[in-house]
Amino acid sequence: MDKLALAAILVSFIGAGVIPLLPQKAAKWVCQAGAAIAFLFVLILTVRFGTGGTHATTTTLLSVGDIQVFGLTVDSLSVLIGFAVVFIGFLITVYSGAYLNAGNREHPDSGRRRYYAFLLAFIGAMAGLVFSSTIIGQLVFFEITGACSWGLIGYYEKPRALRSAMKALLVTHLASIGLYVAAAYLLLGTGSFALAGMAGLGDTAKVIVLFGILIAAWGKSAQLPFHVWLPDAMEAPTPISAYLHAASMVKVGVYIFARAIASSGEVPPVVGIVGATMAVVTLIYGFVMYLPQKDLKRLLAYSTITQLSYIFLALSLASLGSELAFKGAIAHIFNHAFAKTLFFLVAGALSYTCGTRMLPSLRGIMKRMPLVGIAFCVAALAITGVPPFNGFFSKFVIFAGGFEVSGQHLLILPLIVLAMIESIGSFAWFLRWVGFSVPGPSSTEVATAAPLPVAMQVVLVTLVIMSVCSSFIAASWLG
Amino acid sequence: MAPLLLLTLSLLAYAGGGTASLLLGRNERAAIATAGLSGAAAAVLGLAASLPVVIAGAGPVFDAAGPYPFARFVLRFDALAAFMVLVISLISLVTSIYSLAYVREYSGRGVGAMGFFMNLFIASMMLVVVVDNAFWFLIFFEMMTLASYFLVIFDRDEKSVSAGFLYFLVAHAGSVAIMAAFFILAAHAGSFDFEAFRHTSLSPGAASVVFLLGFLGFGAKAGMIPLHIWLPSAHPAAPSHASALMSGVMIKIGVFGIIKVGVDLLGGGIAWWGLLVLACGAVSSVLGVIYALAEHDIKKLLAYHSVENIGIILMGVGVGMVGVATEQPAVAVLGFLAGLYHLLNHAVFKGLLFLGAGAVISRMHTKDMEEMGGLARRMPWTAAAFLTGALAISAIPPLNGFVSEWFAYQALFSAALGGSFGVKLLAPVAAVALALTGALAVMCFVKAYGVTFTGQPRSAHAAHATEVPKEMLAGMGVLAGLCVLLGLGAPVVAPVIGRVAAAVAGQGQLALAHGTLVAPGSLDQAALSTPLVAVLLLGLLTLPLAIVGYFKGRRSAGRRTEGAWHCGYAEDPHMAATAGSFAASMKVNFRPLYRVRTVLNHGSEALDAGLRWTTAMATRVEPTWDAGIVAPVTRGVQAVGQQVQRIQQGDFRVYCLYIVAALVVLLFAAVR
Amino acid sequence: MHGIQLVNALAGLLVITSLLVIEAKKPATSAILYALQSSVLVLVFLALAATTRAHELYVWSGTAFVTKVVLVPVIMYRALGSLHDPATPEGGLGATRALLLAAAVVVLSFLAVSSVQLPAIAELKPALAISLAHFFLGLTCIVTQRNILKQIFGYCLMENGSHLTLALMAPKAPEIVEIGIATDAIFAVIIMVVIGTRIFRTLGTLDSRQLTELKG
Amino acid sequence: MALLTLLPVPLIAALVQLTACHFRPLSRRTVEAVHLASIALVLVLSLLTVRGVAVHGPVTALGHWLHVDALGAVFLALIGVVGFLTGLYSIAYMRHDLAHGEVDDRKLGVYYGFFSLFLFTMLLVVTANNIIMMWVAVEATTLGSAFLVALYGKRSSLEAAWKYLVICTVGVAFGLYGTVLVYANVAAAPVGIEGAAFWTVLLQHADVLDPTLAKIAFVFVLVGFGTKAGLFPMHAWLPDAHSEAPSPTSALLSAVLLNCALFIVIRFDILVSKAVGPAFPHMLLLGLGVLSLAVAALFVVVQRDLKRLLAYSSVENMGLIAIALGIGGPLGVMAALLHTVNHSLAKALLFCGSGNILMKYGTRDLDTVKGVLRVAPVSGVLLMAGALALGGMPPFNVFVSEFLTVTAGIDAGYGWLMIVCLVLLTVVLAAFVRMIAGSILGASPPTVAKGDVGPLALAPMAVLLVMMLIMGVRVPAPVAGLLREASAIVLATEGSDALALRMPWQNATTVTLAEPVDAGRPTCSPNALRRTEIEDHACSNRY
Repeated sequence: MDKLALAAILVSFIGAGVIPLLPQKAAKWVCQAGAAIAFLFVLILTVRFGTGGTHATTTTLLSVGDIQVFGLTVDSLSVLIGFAVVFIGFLITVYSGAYLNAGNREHPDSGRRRYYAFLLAFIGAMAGLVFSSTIIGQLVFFEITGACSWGLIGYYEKPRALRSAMKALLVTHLASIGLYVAAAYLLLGTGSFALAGMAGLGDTAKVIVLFGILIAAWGKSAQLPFHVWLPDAMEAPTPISAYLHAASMVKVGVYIFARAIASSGEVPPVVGIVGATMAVVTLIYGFVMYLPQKDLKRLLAYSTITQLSYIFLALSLASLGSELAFKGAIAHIFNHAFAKTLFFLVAGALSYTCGTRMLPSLRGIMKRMPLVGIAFCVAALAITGVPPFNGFFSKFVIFAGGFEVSGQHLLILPLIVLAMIESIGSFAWFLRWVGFSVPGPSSTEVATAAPLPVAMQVVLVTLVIMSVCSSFIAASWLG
Repeated sequence: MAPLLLLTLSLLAYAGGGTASLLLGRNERAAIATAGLSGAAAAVLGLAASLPVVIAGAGPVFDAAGPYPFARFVLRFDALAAFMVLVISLISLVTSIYSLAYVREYSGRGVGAMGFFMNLFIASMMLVVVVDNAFWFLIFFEMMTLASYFLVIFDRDEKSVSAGFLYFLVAHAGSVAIMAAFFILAAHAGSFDFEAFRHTSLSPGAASVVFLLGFLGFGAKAGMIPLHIWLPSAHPAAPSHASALMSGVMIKIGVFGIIKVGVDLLGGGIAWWGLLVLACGAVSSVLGVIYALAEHDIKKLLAYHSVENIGIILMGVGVGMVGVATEQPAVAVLGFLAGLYHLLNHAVFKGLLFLGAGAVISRMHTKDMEEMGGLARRMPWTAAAFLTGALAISAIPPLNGFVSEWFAYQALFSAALGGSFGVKLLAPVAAVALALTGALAVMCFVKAYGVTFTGQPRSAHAAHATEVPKEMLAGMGVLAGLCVLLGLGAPVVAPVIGRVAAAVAGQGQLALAHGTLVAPGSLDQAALSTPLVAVLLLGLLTLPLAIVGYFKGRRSAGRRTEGAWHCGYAEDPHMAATAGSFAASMKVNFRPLYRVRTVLNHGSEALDAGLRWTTAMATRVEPTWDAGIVAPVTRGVQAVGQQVQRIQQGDFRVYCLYIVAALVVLLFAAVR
Repeated sequence: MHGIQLVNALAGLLVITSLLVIEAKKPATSAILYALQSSVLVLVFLALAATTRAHELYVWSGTAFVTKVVLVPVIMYRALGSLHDPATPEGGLGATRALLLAAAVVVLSFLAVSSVQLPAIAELKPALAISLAHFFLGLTCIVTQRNILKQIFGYCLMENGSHLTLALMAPKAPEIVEIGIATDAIFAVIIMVVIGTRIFRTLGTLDSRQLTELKG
Repeated sequence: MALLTLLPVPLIAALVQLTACHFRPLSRRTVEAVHLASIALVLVLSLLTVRGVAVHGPVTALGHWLHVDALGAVFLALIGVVGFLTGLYSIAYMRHDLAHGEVDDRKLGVYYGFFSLFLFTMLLVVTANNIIMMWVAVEATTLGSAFLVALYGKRSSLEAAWKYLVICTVGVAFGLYGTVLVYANVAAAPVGIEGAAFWTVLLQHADVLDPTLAKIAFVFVLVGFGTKAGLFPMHAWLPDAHSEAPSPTSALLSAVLLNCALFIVIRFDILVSKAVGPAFPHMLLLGLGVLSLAVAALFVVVQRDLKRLLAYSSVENMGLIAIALGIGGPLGVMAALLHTVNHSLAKALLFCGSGNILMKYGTRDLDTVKGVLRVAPVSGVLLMAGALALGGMPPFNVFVSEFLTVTAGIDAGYGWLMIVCLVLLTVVLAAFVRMIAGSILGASPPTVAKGDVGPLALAPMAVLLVMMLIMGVRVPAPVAGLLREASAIVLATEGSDALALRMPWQNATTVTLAEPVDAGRPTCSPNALRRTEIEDHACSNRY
């Protein structure tokens, strides 16, 4: 099964390498084909893993001496997230094909090779990170995703976009120092880069490694104080924002932290306490930042920040001993990926058709574009955690885990309560915008909207369905 | 057939009908018919499922695995659940029939979706009451809110959207509070099954926290003062049959939840919980009716009456809880009886009133009573039905409202006889509040009925109104009939509900009926025979008529029909008391209470101001990261770099000196 | 006079001649003075060879004579003939200050050398100190003089200093090493002269302060 | 004997071309043919020599005068490969210059002549066994390359050449003092040692060195050859010379010349470590390294001249190598050597890229150069990849050695220092990213004609990029083996106690399992135990 994972990774990278050598017209198709093949591999892997008794396997691909340098882990965690990442990646390539054309009202464009090459490479890097069994593998792909993100944020080459791209790269790179340190400590402590070895570390080393990973994770997942890059990263083309800055790259942080927590056995409580506190601080900060946002994408960026905080909170709780919270965290990674991608793609559809993504000028979407209107509602409700949409299920489990842990750690209870209050607040805020934008008579921008390409419609519908179903998939998967 | 099977079929019918309606969206007639008929059929199935259980007082339990290990899908069809299903099905049956005609009003605005949301709404309400796992409970609770939210904003105008926002927000906040309560329970019980909750004993402190959270959450749903703010705007915004369901049934889920948490899950526990419920009930009832009096919008008026009636129900429930906590079985059962009976009654007559209001509005195209008048002549059946509802809600014997309020009085009095000082103090006060409420309710409905249906038409619409279609009349007729039946049939109905109440209180059955008499436990205290009252009242009505007939003189025949200024007796629209003039004196007398409402509104203004301030702060804070950290760091690095560049100032002779300097420093390091 | 004392005395003479080279007003004079100094160096070599019986040093003194006494001064003299830039200030320190500086450098060098514990050169320490001082005087010349031609002399002086050190400390080093160093030196001088000439032709100046265009 | 034929080839080529052009310039084709033959032969012969070293152990020739062990072989291979590729690139570059009248036929001959001479002097540096000859060779590299720097004869290039000459001769003169001190010290030993100037001999008698003198000698050597290696604060010549030289020469200067100087520092580090213990030389290396890294990072980030930026980046990378050496230990040495190789490849690529930019835009001012990707797509992609690689982005090679350095540093207890270094590297990355964003991306100026430079210029760059990728993904076994041998040489003298070389995670049992110290190859062969240890480290570069 590891062959399938490896194939998915390689297909993407090879495709990305080939794209610059081809004429510009071919780039789109190669990219979509590459993503489709990668998705096919991952799909087969998922099905086979799901039906094959779900044995976790780790294969070492590269080792020197007795040090494992790079390998693939196929377990329920990596397969689930890998599936989401590659699936959404494929959807994004389809969506991008329609989005990047001259008919786009906000950014008329021809879809240059650079875009598709970076996007495909990113899919590969993401899959590589998810399946990686070693911390060095994670570090490498961590950096590659950062580089791809840099290339894609600056895609439009406006000075502002380039500055934002650079900011994103540097801030995450700065945070990745933590991962460097963690990797070094892991190697020195266990003689291997294998994450599986973390459980064998001494307490001090474990705390150092975990904090290193946590800092890197904060950077990549845009948590305070490294969050500055994410709202600015919205200069990227919208499919990119959807994929990199909502569904996958920002999940790198939480994913590596989740892996670390899962591999390190007993975790000293200080990690969990610090993680949970920072998560809630970010949560509240992110919420307060909703308030002044008028740009839909910026609003979504802050929403991503807070949702990632939930995952950090959950993982911190997991490190304090709640298995429930761990499952909740993983499910939330999975669910939020679909819901937030949907929301971003709705934003993309709006800017494509209406030429703007400023909320005050988007009114009466339902009347002109029922599909987009429905998707808007579904996405908002899914993100804010209203059943039967997916966000609720994972949030519920996270909170349940919090109450479970609060017995041993008194500090956790107020944190969970704050998180719950934030959840109401963010619900209110999104509901407000839903009420403002979706029903009622159309504004001029919406009334004169261009038709939405079929490919984009298909992707939206798929994501709407996933926004309802994904929690059940995650739930049945994680057991 | 087994109740659970019927229940499942009923749910399937709702789901299937709703989905079909949604899919039929373009074909509106078919969609309306599908939604309405399937809803009616499902409601009948629901009735069939619940009636036996209600009568038997106990029902089956169903258990299946859920997607998460902790989320077992447990259905518990006990007496209380069945009673709630009964109430839901009853109103749903009526509204479904009513909708067949009424929804045509909305054609061209997505009636398919309306049918879908209606059916979804009803189905999720049913699931909320029968499900026995906290996780699923919350899901269905939220889905119920979600579906009704879309009904509230169905008009898609600014007013309904903001009403829907407020509604959903409060409900969601409530559900989060409930969630927290369940989490605390689950943390102790180790499971999310209600069954496990029931067998967990919490410390009094924790139990109180759980109860308060639940009380807040469900109280918000119930529309209890001070958590009622959403209700007067949300109910009127929805289509009338949806309002009937929301007001008639959905807010009762809140009451149901309070009973569930306070009595079922926590086992009654502590006396002050009951007193709290009682006090909130009293306040809600009085304030609700007072605010209702001041309303000119017919649906808003009805909405405030819902607040009032929830108050009355809560008084009963409060007494019941006090009874359970203080181990006074009779008081407990009586209290719950009063609460549940009123719950059923309120569902019936409030449903009726909203449907009636809907009928009027569908002809008037306004909700403002000031523009109505004289409709009784043009819409006689509607008027009759509305009148029945008005009489019932005003607790005029022998209709159902009177019976349940009578039980409420009895419950309060019997509670006042025993129990602690607090109970002794509060119960009579509550009784007084109930009395005041009753009086004001009468006044309010005199106004509502009088202004709407009697006198002269005050607008062109009113002058040209016609009767509504048969389906709507049928719906109203059923409910009007039920008002009478539940009143007259009290000797039959009360023992049935008594059994439910006993099951809730966990006590034995109370003997409630003696022939045509209804008695609160013992005949010594008080007894009521609604059939007798009816006969007496009929007699009372016939007597004056006979007298009038007998003394009918010429004077009345020779009345001049000239205008008043021409010394005639002809009516003029300006002569009739308007809605405003009716309430004017009340507004003066109860000024302080109205001011409470203004203060509450100010509260929301304060919230707005807070939001504005926070937004302003956020606007200021957001760029400070860039301006305060990122920019200084980058600029700092640049500046340091530029300073460092001075090292490379161009003169190689100086460079040579650098080398010498390095050599000297390192040599010192070497020989040190 | 004992061989070693002779060596030490001659070494002292080197300092004086090097000061003359630095402070000479005309570059051409410097070239002649440099030839003078180099011949003193050759004498030191010979004395040293005699004292330590290192036959390699005879070869050294031969090559030194050819390169330092003959070739370099000739090259310099010829080059200086074609290069004259009246605009370039003489710079320098002035005789008094140069003397003081030289004295300071010598003292410091003595201090530095005094800590060296090598039995082979125990008696040659004054010479060693002077060779070091000589090297630094060359450096001083480079640093203080503004005329780039004077800087070539500075380099040559440094070269002489390090050469002396080599002779003092490694008299038995293979001849080929010495030849390599000498070749390097002569080529360095040639290249410097060539580039200096081209600078003069291109920039029209010999002022090292004009050579500060590249910075940052 | 490849080694014996290796040295004369470039020397002869140089002499032929220089002599020829002194009298009558040869035709372009002839000089190019001679040049091509020379660099190709150098490549083949150097690789053959390296292979010989790898297979049969150290090679010694001309009596004891030439000696190549694994350490030297690493640098020899670098000279061969980078010399060949930049030589190849030179052809395209000089043709362009010729066509645009920047140079004439005579200058072309001079260029190729000095190119070969420069190669010869560098080959001499890494093959010389006599330490004074080594010094001579280093001095000769300066003399050989000064004319290359001054080639264009412009005001700025002459100025740069002059500075290069003066500063390097002054600096390297200090190196001579260090060399002589070491030599005299050993030569004066009472036991009487034959051929004390020979490296191989010195190494065996390091214990006779007087500790204080050895320290002083090392300071002189470090300052002297550090000047040539471009360590701060002796780096001042570097940006001027690198930026003014023709681009292929810049590549050669930066990618090879600095390494040659560093090679000598490493040699003396081995020697002095053996004599007085590694603490002192390592402290100096670490200090200078951090200083270089810090100052260069700041220089890089404010630099608006492409080639100066790259030059400062060389200072930074030399600093990094010095840090890794200063950290020491198997990991540190491995990291240092690997970084030497990686930096050479990356810097050669980038300097060639800067040549492409010069060909297209005629300027290296980053404020003027815009939209390379649109003007010259292939060059743009290559430059972008190279710059990202140099910034430490995986999957390219520089990341590997940087990571290894950090790991080594943390292992040695320099955790905070490593974090500072990583932050400084982030600053460098920022500079590169800004360079890409500002100059490679964006709209191109209308004045610049579209169309890439010829394939002859692009091919060497592509080869370099592929090599970087390979080195980044998986260091090929021969290279890894060579590096392992080389680091064994460095480590062999670091401490007498073999156990001290144990990795932290190796428990005592592995040590007892290891074979006893063998004496097969006295000077450079590591014992079996060490070999396994190094193998364990080498892993990390082949993730």
